[in-house]
Amino acid sequence: MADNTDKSVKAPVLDVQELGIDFGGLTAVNDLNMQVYDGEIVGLIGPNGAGKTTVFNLLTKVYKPTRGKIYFDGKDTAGKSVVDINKAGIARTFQNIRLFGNLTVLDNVKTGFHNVIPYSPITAILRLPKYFSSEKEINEKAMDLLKIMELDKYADYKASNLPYGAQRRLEIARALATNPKLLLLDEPAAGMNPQETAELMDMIRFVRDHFKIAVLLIEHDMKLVMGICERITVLNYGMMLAQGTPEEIQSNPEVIKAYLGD
Amino acid sequence: MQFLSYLINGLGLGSVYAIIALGYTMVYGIAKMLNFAHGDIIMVGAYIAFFALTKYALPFPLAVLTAVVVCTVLGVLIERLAYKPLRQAPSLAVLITAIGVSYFLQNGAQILWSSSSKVFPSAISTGSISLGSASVSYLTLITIATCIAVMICLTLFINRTKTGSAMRACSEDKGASMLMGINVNMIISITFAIGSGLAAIASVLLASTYPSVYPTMGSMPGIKAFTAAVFGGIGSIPGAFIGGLLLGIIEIFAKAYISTQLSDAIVFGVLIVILLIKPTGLLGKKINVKV
Amino acid sequence: MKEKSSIFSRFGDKQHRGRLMSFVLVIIAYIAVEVLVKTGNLGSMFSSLLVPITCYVVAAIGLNLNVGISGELNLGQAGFMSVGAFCGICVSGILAGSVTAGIPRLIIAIICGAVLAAVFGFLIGIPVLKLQGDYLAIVTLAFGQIIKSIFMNAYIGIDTDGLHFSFVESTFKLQPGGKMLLNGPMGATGTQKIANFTIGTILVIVALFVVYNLMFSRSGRAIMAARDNRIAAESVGIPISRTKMLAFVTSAALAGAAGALYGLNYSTLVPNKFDFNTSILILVYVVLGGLGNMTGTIISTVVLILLPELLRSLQDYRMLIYAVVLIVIMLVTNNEWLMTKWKSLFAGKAKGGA
Amino acid sequence: MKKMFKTSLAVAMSVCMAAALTACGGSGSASGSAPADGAAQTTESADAGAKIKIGGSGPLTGPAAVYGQAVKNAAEIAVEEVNAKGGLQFELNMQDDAHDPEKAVTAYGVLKDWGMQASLATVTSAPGAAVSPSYAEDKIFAITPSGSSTSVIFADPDNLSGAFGNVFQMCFTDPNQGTASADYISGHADLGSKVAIIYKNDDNYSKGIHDTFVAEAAAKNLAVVYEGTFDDSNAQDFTVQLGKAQEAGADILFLPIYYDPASLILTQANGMGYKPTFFGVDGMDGILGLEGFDTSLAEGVYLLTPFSADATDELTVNFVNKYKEKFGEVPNQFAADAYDCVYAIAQACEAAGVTADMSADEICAKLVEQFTSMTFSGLTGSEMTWNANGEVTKSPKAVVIQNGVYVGVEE
Repeated sequence: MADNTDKSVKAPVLDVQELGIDFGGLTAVNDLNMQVYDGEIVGLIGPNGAGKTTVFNLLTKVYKPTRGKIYFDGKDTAGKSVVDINKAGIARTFQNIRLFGNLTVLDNVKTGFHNVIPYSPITAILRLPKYFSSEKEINEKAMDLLKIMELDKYADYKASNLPYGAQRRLEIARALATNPKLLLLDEPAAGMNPQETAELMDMIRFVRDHFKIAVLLIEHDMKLVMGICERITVLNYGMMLAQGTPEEIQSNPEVIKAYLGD
Repeated sequence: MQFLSYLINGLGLGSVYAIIALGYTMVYGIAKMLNFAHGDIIMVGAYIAFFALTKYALPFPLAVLTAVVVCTVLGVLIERLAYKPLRQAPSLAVLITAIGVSYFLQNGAQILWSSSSKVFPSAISTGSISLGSASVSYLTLITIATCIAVMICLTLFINRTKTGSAMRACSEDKGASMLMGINVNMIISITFAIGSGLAAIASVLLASTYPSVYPTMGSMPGIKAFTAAVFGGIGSIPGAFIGGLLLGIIEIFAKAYISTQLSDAIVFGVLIVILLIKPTGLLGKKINVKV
Repeated sequence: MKEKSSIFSRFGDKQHRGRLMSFVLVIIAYIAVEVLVKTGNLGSMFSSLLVPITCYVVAAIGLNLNVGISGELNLGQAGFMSVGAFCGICVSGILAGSVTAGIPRLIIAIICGAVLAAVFGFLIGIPVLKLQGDYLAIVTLAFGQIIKSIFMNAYIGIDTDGLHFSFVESTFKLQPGGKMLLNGPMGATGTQKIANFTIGTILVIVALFVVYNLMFSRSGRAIMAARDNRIAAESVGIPISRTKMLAFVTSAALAGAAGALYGLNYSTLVPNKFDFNTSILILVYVVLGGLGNMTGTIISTVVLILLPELLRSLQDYRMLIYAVVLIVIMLVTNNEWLMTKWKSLFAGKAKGGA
Repeated sequence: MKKMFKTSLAVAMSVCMAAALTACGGSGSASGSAPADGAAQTTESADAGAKIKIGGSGPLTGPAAVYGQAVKNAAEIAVEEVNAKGGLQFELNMQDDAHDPEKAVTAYGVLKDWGMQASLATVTSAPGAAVSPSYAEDKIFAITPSGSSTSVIFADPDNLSGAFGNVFQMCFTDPNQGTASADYISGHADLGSKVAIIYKNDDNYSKGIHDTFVAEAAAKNLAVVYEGTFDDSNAQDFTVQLGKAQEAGADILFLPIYYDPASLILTQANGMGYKPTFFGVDGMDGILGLEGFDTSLAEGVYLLTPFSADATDELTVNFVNKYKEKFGEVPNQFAADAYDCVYAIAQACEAAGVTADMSADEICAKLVEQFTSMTFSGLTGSEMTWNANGEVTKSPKAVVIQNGVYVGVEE
């Protein structure tokens, strides 16, 4: 692993050790080891059904792992809930877009600030001064995020009315609002045209630099993966097939075999 | 031993609930709607059977047949007129419509047949047999037997016939069934027809056991049967059967051994406990959401 | 895409306009009614409906928070009303000696009713909110029935020795001059009628205030997020059960307040009043008014309460007609073809006007 | 979705408007002002000046409709008869209250808007308790045919004090029935010695009689061995209650309930082979008239009732025949009480010289004076009198059902 040498001084943000999960008798993910360091963009690729989304679900505690450990920020995440893990600093998007369809675009992003800028329901009902100051802050920050994702012109529209590409970007904006250290993107470019994909790549890089976060992404669009990922992990049948820089992966015969089949 | 007679009476009451619950659960399984008017179809069935037996002096089997035919037609008619136009509407809209239909049937019956109750003739034998010191009426035994027979027929129909498998397909995935060439509207109509036919059979049993026929007679058994269906896992046919029987037994036992005042609270309390242990009822399918 | 975006509704603006509209509506309605009353133009029938209408409106607004905003079907709202009602009646009965003025006593009773209903809501919410969909609905129905059973078996009396309480059987004997506040299935009788329309209207405004302030806040967004997409809501750190609980408890509290007002508007109240049918009735108001639409809820509640009264001339047929109207409204409003026609009619007019 | 409901409102509104318009249109009032809607029967408004307006409310729809309909039907017959005699003229307006206190208060409003001058109050007790204070406050005379609870005539029913004064009862108050029944049973040892009671515990009427029966039974050393209840949500299966009563060795079963559930109890007891002496109260009357009921099951049932449809006196025969002819059913207790109410009002009006142009207030004062001093004979008793609280004094007759008819039991 090429990068390990220069990163070894720093502890990884995410450290996955021998992770595995079985559904009934079926092993979906097995013996997965993976690290993500601060400020890195890491790709997670593999053929359909390789278990990529399952890994995301394990990382965000939607599923409880059968084996292995996940350390985030140096702490074991065992026993944490989905909500805890988000509070700890992992945010995600979904392969099948999961927006709050009946809320406005702006409100979708605002939900992300739930634990970042909290105030009590009593404050809200009585409209105490804290409500106004908090809401002002939430509003400003949410608008900033919308601007970054180029969604500000849609702010007042119902989320479900957005075009597809905009919905994917909105999911990213919402995830960013939770102030994460690690952002998990599940096929962010799915359904986008080449031009939109190119814009998305710039956005992901900008987000990484601007918010100083790590990004782990699942993507089938190899142009995007090879274009922005510093390191790539390849999964096949729930097992890690290869790990390395884009160049290494592209020339790895195992990977080529897995993608093209025998 | 009173215990035995309570048990058998509980099974008898439970059998009536079970047959009604079968109608609820079938409709829910396929049309995904809570048909609150189901109890009122039972009421209509009881009136039809009553008039067939008294006014037209039909023999008992023929009276039952008349009730079944009328209820089946009524069920399909309601489905076509009130529910079918709402196939794409939110489920709550359908629920409210069903409530409207329920009001309609109750008030229609009051206008047509007056609000005073009528006593259902005891066409089924009124005798009883004694088991030790307990005595059990033939009627109770017939009710239980009918319920088991209906349950077996229904299970065979669902599992062995082409229409039955189409029904199962519809309950799994309506969209896919349509693509497979199944006439979903037809299947839903058939479901309503069977459910309403069952309601007619239930109505005769209900009215024979508790021979009082009046416009709102269906609403309370309807709610109880709905509870029974949820008990067993709504959408599941064996679930409705078991749920119905259990509900009947619990109700009778609660009355017999705890308090007649609190029997309702106990029945619903047990329901809550069961749902907390098994959130989709006794035999309900677990809902899996793919992330 | 750019050109198309103009047809998107400015959804956010619309929500805020809706909020303003409902307050304006309530205040205009109040002024109109007061004018009619003062000029003697409002008949006894309509006068007698004023307070119950405000009660049902408040309960329906509460239920809409639960069903529309939080997305959980609740078939037991009447149960919370009854908690509030009997609590309010008892509180008013106990305070009858010490707080003689009607209005303060009414307000205390309403607050107590709301608080006790909220406590019930919390206790019931713990098991209920573990479930989902129709199973959740049936458990709320079950709790509604259980609450009814509890009140049907509760005996509370007050006399010179203080409060007496018993369950299932009335085991105590009151001193002469004592009063049964709650007499099992016979409920409360001889209640002092201290409710009035002004307090009712204020309660409606308070209910709107609470629900809207909650809706347009962090908590409200969380509640709606949990409704629209449970998984995504959790992924942004929203604790689902606590969020749903907030809506459930607030809804129960509003129903409790409404119940207290209702209970103190009649000289008698029986536990049977708050049965499954009443829960369904309130649900009908909510669904017809529009899920999440408070203005709609207010209008539909008023319309559906007045409708059977206006149909009185039809005698025995009135409930039949009511049922038909209910079905027809549901069919018409859910018919896309008719609705497009309807809308185009209005769109055309709007264009002509501009 | 949101938009859909917006429009749904518009539709709802327009429907309601239309309904309101038809209601107004029917009454022919051009103003269309609110109060006009309430007045349902304005067809006779042309000569309304000559008629005394008698209001009343009862459950005309819903589960309790049978009682309200009976009262309405019988009252109509009585009003027709009174009017046919010439002289005093009545106009009747029965409103639906669906056995709900809330609706009863609204119905009261409708009647008040209509200009009611005297009233049959309400058919059932709980709604009665809700409107009686209004009758007292507005000084409108009311006599309820069947609202038997003490809460209908007393503002403070717990202490039987604070009588409204202008609300009267044609039926017994519940305590009277309970006491009378217990007295009768304890005085007739041949009926049985161990009493079981099955009562409807969500019903004022049934619960009220039960409570006083139990109290009186204790005073008379009458052994109550079992008490079972039922309510609206389980009013069909009585096997448990009957089984328990049988187990407790009860040889007399007291049923302070209406005849509908009673018919089920008789049927189920028969099915179980349990044959105690059944003892009912006035609500049991009507059981023989139930369409399709096997009257042999009611053989030997005792009941305390002031009215029996099978009586052979001219008044009863005339009334029963007319009722059957007009409505196709045998009249029950409620009908008889309602019929008597109208006649009692007529008698009092004639005696006091009440005319249709008097205000409700005036009529009330006159009628109260009459009712507390007059005696009245009707279907449900002869020589009835009322005290200042509004309670009636009449003697319930104990009857036993033999060969499908009531037979009076002497002594």
